[in-house]
Amino acid sequence: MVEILLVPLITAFISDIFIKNKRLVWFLFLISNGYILYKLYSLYGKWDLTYILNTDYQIFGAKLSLGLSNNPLGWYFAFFSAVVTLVIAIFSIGFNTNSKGNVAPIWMLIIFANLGIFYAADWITFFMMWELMGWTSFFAITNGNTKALDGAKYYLALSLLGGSSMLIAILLLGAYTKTFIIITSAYRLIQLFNLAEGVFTTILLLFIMAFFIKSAIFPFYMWPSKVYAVGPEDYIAFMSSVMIKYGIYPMAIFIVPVIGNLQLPKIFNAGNWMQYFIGYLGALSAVVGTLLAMFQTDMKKLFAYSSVANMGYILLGFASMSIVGFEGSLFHVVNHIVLKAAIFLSLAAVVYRTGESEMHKLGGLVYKMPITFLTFLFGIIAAAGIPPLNGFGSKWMIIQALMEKKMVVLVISMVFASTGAFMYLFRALVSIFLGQLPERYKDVKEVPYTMSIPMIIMMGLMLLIGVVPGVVMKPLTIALDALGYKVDIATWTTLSSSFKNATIDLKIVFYMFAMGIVVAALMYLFGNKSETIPQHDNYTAGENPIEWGVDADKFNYSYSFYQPFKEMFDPLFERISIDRFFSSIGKNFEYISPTIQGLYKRGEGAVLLFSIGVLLFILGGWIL
Amino acid sequence: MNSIVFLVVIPIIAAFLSLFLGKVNKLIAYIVTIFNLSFSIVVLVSGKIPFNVAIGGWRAPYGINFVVSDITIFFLLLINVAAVLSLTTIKEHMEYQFYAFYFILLAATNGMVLTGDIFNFYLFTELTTFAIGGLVAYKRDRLATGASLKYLILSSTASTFSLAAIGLIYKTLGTLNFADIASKISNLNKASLSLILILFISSMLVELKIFPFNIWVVKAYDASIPAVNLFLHGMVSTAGVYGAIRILLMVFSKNSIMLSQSSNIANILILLAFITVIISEIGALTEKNLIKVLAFSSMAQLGIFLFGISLGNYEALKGAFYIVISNYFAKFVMFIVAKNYSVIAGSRNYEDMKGLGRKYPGLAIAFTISALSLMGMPFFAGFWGKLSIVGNALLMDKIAIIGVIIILISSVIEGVYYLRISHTFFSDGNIQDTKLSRINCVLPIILAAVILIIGIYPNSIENIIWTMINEIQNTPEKYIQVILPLK
Amino acid sequence: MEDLKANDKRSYIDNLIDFFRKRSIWMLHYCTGCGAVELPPSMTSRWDIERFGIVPMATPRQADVLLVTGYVSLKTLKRIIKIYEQMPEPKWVLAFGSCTVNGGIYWDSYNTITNLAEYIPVDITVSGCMPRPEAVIDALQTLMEMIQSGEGGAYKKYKENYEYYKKNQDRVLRKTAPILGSSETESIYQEKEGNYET
Amino acid sequence: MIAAIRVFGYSLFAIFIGLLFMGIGRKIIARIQLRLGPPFYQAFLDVGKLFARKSITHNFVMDLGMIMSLAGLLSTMLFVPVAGHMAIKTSSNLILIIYLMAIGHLGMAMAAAASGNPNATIGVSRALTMMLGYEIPFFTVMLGLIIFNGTSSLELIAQSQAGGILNWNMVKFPLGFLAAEIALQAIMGEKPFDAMVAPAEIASGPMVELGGKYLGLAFLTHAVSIFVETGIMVNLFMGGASNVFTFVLKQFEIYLITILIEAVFPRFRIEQAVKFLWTVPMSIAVVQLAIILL
Repeated sequence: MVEILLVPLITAFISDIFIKNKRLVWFLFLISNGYILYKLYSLYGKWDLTYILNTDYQIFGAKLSLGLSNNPLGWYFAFFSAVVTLVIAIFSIGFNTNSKGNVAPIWMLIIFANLGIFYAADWITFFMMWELMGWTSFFAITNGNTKALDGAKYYLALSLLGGSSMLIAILLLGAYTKTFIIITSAYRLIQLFNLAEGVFTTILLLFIMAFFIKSAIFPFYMWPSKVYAVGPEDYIAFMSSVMIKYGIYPMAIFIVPVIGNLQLPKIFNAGNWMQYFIGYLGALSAVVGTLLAMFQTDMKKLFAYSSVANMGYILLGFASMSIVGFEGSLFHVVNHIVLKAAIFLSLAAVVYRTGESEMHKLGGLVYKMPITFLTFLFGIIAAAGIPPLNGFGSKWMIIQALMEKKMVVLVISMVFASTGAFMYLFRALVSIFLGQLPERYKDVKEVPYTMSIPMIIMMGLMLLIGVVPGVVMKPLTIALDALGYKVDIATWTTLSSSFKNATIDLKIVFYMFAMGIVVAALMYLFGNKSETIPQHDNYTAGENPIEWGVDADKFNYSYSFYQPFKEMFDPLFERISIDRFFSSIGKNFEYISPTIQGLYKRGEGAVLLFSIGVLLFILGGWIL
Repeated sequence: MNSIVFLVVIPIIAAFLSLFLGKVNKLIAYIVTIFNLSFSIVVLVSGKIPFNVAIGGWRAPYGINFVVSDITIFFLLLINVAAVLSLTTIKEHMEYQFYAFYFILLAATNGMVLTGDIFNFYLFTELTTFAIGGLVAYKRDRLATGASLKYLILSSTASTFSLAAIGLIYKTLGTLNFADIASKISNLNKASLSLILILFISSMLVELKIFPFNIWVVKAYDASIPAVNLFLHGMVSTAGVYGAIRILLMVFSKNSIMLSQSSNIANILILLAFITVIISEIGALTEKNLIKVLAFSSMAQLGIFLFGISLGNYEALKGAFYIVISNYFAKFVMFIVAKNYSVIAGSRNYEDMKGLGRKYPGLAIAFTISALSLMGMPFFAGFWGKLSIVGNALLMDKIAIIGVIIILISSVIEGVYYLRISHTFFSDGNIQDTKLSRINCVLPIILAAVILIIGIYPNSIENIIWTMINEIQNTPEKYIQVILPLK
Repeated sequence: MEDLKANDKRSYIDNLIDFFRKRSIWMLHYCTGCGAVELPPSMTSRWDIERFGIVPMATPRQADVLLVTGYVSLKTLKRIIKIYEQMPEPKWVLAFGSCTVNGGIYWDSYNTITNLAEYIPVDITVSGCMPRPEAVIDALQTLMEMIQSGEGGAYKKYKENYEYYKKNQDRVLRKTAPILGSSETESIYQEKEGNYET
Repeated sequence: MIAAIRVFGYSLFAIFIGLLFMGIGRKIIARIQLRLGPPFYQAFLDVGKLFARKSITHNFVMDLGMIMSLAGLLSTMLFVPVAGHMAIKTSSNLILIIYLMAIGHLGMAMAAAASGNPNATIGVSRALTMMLGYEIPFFTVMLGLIIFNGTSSLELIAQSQAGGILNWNMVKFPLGFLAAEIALQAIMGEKPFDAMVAPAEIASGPMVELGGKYLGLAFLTHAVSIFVETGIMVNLFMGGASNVFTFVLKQFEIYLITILIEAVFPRFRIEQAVKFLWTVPMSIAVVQLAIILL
């Protein structure tokens, strides 16, 4: 089992040495990912595998031992991450042929950290991998790009803050429960609730803060938009699909069981305050993420906020604390991994060909890049949660669970977010792919095969999971079963909730949709034949725009797409800005900094300060 | 093992001789330093530790004595290794003043570590001050002279306090020997103990770079040549750390009970520690001069060290040792990298060093590894220190917990500015071809590898640290009995 | 229009389609002149042309019949031609009043055309200056009859005699090249014009 | 095979009913405006004409989008129980229906935007904004009914109202019905919520470039959507029906209310519409939900 960790580590070192040879490095990257996937596949079912490394390092009076274990939920996360990572790896080979930097070695380190997180048996190992991921992704984002620094700095600061808060939480947990093993500590933490509620709450909140930062949940939702806008696109595909889930895994394996097992009074017969705390933060991220996504002009920023909203859905599922919601959330994790990777791969393809990520400067690319368009279309259909593709099942389960628990505000915000999702997703589709093709992109071609094949694979995956959710749900139910949750083993194509008569068969949905297509196509064929006319031949009240020196792409209505709607929210967003709050903290530190430097530069002040210091020191010594 | 005195005597003789030797000085410096280093290694290997050497046959507590215990030999090694490593960065010709001061510094720092007598300790501290004053001013420009003067004023004020404290000790306890003081300290009333401690500590904090006694640091680092930076970091700071451990934890601790329970001095120290940390990290945040950044950061690291030893917990103390070791190696790497890069870029501003990481990746990677170690990132030496200190501070009272939070926040700031620098190294830029000395390129990589090894495999150093802590824990048996065997 | 009469046998399907076309005339009233004022009364409750399935439409893509409601200046003509070309087949043109036949009171204006039929094929011309709603309805009903009998095929004429129309159009439209806009627009317009045939 | 025939039959039936309603609706509006109005079968004539017409497409996405739009609504329609009958017996989950309906909107929007006309895109932008406006109150009302009945199956909700008019949710939850009616006005895109079409302003919005069979397909889509939306309302509030005829009659009642409102109102601006939907029907729906919950 250790080899799945060793392989990426060794690959990272080897590719560091051969960094100049791009083809070799990316090939190694692909091989290594393939091996990891194969190895993970063979690990399925062997849930009692463990690996323990004893050290002499002493903490809290006991020798520290670091451990890895093949736990079913970790496997579930790791496996599906590995599948998508492999596809992205294939894409990267084509994508990176002309790029300047080379993220492969550092990316491999991140994959090492990734697997380490999912396989960690104890919190120290978990923390080590967690922090490793933090700084490695800083380097992967910046990748020598000076413009990327601001966003990456913001991410790094938040990431380190999260790491620090987690360190405190882990050490408090270790001090109070006398164990670092994740599973054991969860049980002991529940017992701690009755003994020391304050400590319990502190530990939980600190953990939650760390996880929320990594998964960009509400108060910390700003970093994806800053980071995704500047990072290398293929790595961003990985980051937005796989990496943002790291906060969700420990939530699922630790926070949810702990909160679920507490005996807390219920509010409104629905849930206890901790459920609501998580739920409302989830709802806020879903709603705020959705609203902000609508008003972006950069497509990568738009999908960054979309990721925030999706993390919100997952949290909402957790907040329901019911098995259906839990299952739905974990299902949504995989769905989001797949669909976000697909969307970002197609965006990467667009950027690869056009070098542009501002949506209003693009348009009409569908005529030049049909496969990319189709991938993107599949991606947004899935992201909007429309049935024949994969986003629907998990959203459906989460909504069912919330309705069943009568968490009405949460479920309404979920519906708000997923309807709003439709708005921003469609806006991206229109602005990037539809409408008039700008003159400067007349020569754009479809991406090469190395890049289009991964996209086709992603489309296949989305459709497969959408129609046969069993490919994800079967391992998930087995994983949950192994963790001690009682779940019904689902069939390959049905999803069920505990409501009355609430079993949907996605196979039938697919058939019905297919028949709908057939009927509609018949109607279409029934009509008189049609004629294709040039794209710019539009009804313009008789005016001929070309005559006035107006390019066709000026016809694209894509800048401030939802302006009237945005104006409704402007007062709110102008007054309240979490981003401003966090940035101002950093700004204030930078503002004080020169003052302090001045202190160390001048001489006369120094002596004065020194004497004052001594005086205070002496006085303090006597008085304290 | 009476020959241990050579560690101090030979450099002093060399200092005298250097006035006449001119160009041979460089060679002599190497010979003497390597002698010191190998002698320390021989002592370590001989297996006779701990032992006590009475100078001139006058037995303690009446005479001056040199003590070699586990802690001593450890710090002796650190200081002498630092001396050797620092010498390797000197390429150009140095005048005799430099070498004279260097030999005195070597003698003084070795003496500080070896001595078993508080007055002797004071003398060696003064000697260090004097040597550093000279070394910082070596460049003889306005900045260097100013920095040197600033340092001298602060240190001499501090030594006044120190002298007063020694006087008080002699007045109250009638002895100057460490071991003797340690065994008699319980006779002292609380007020006198507090006064003595305050006076003594305030003098030591200058060397330890703790706010507000660290006003000299940044200017001194900025004004001096790279080798002197390394002396300041590797020899003076290490000796200061040794002094703090010896005096706070072994001499002035009642019945081997740790500091925090014995007096409220500990609370002040914790307070000062975290003020130091936050102030120096914020100061470094927008600093563009790489050397100044490193100076600020070394203040912060020593702040964390002080925080660790003031907590009064052996595991936190262990963490403090890890911090010292991590900082020791990491700063070496960083100063050498900074030196090399500033030579190539022709400026100390790190923004002018764009692209150097792509041209000389080894150095930049070593720098990054050191930075990560200082940030306390896992898989690097600093992590184990941070883990211990934070973990045990959380078990303490409120002030320690506030301290933890502040230290963690400042480690975030540290991360931001260090990784920004690393990022700048790796970004695109125009570089002229410059030849670097090979040893300066290889050395940082080796040291970074050491950091990595400690970080991945803490067993390698854990036992050594525990031996030292054991000594502190059992001061009466392990230290006092060695020196005053009759009792 | 005699020659446009259907000479081949009309199948049931064609009859049915023509019935549909007849009973669902969607018009684009291009309000060029004073005749536009007569359309609101004919659509509202007094005359209510919707009872024949006739409704106004917003764009040429949806419309079957183009109403040119009065005199046509050169500038307007250009737009009318463009809109006419954008309408999918089958399409018909109704010209209102004498202005569209002989220029009416603008007969000697330097800036208006005198006979619309020179530029686009007109199916029916409504008499009057201006025509009352009754006349409009009458014209539309005539159009319906023409559709049912397969006569209303002036749009085919436009295709067949495109050179003729084009020549006439170019003759007058030269005067309307925009002064603003880029210097190359003229040539672009010339090049792309061919694309606007539908 | 039988399933396929049933699906085809259901589709034709829905289209037929929808077109019929459209024609009757036009007649009613005409009568309200003291006009004679077109015959009740006018919509069939229009569709027939449109399909016979030569049509214009800008690119393949338009074709794809129009087919997708009709297919989406047809497949949604198959999940709405018509007097307890369905083309293929499966659970008629409300959430599924809501999400499936979106595919129709997506297809329509895609076809409109692919034409490259800014008016179309503006119309789409408004339509999607409006969608966010009406989904929230409508879903809130549905949520109340789902929680009350303990099921999200449309069929079960319809069945639970069996046995007389007093059992209808319309009577039991009048506030909810009111809110849903207002939202339905927006769902159907009728006045005062027709800012997305606005013929005089943005030249009929999404439909600006559609002509011939594309417009015909859009007509069919609209017809099916009328069928689906009124069908959902009938099942939710009027207890479904025992036979198809009653069902259609009830559907017509719902459509009649919509048409009557449509006939007399001017148009909201888009942000006014959204604000209105989020305040008036939403607060009514929330009151209803609170009553159900407490």
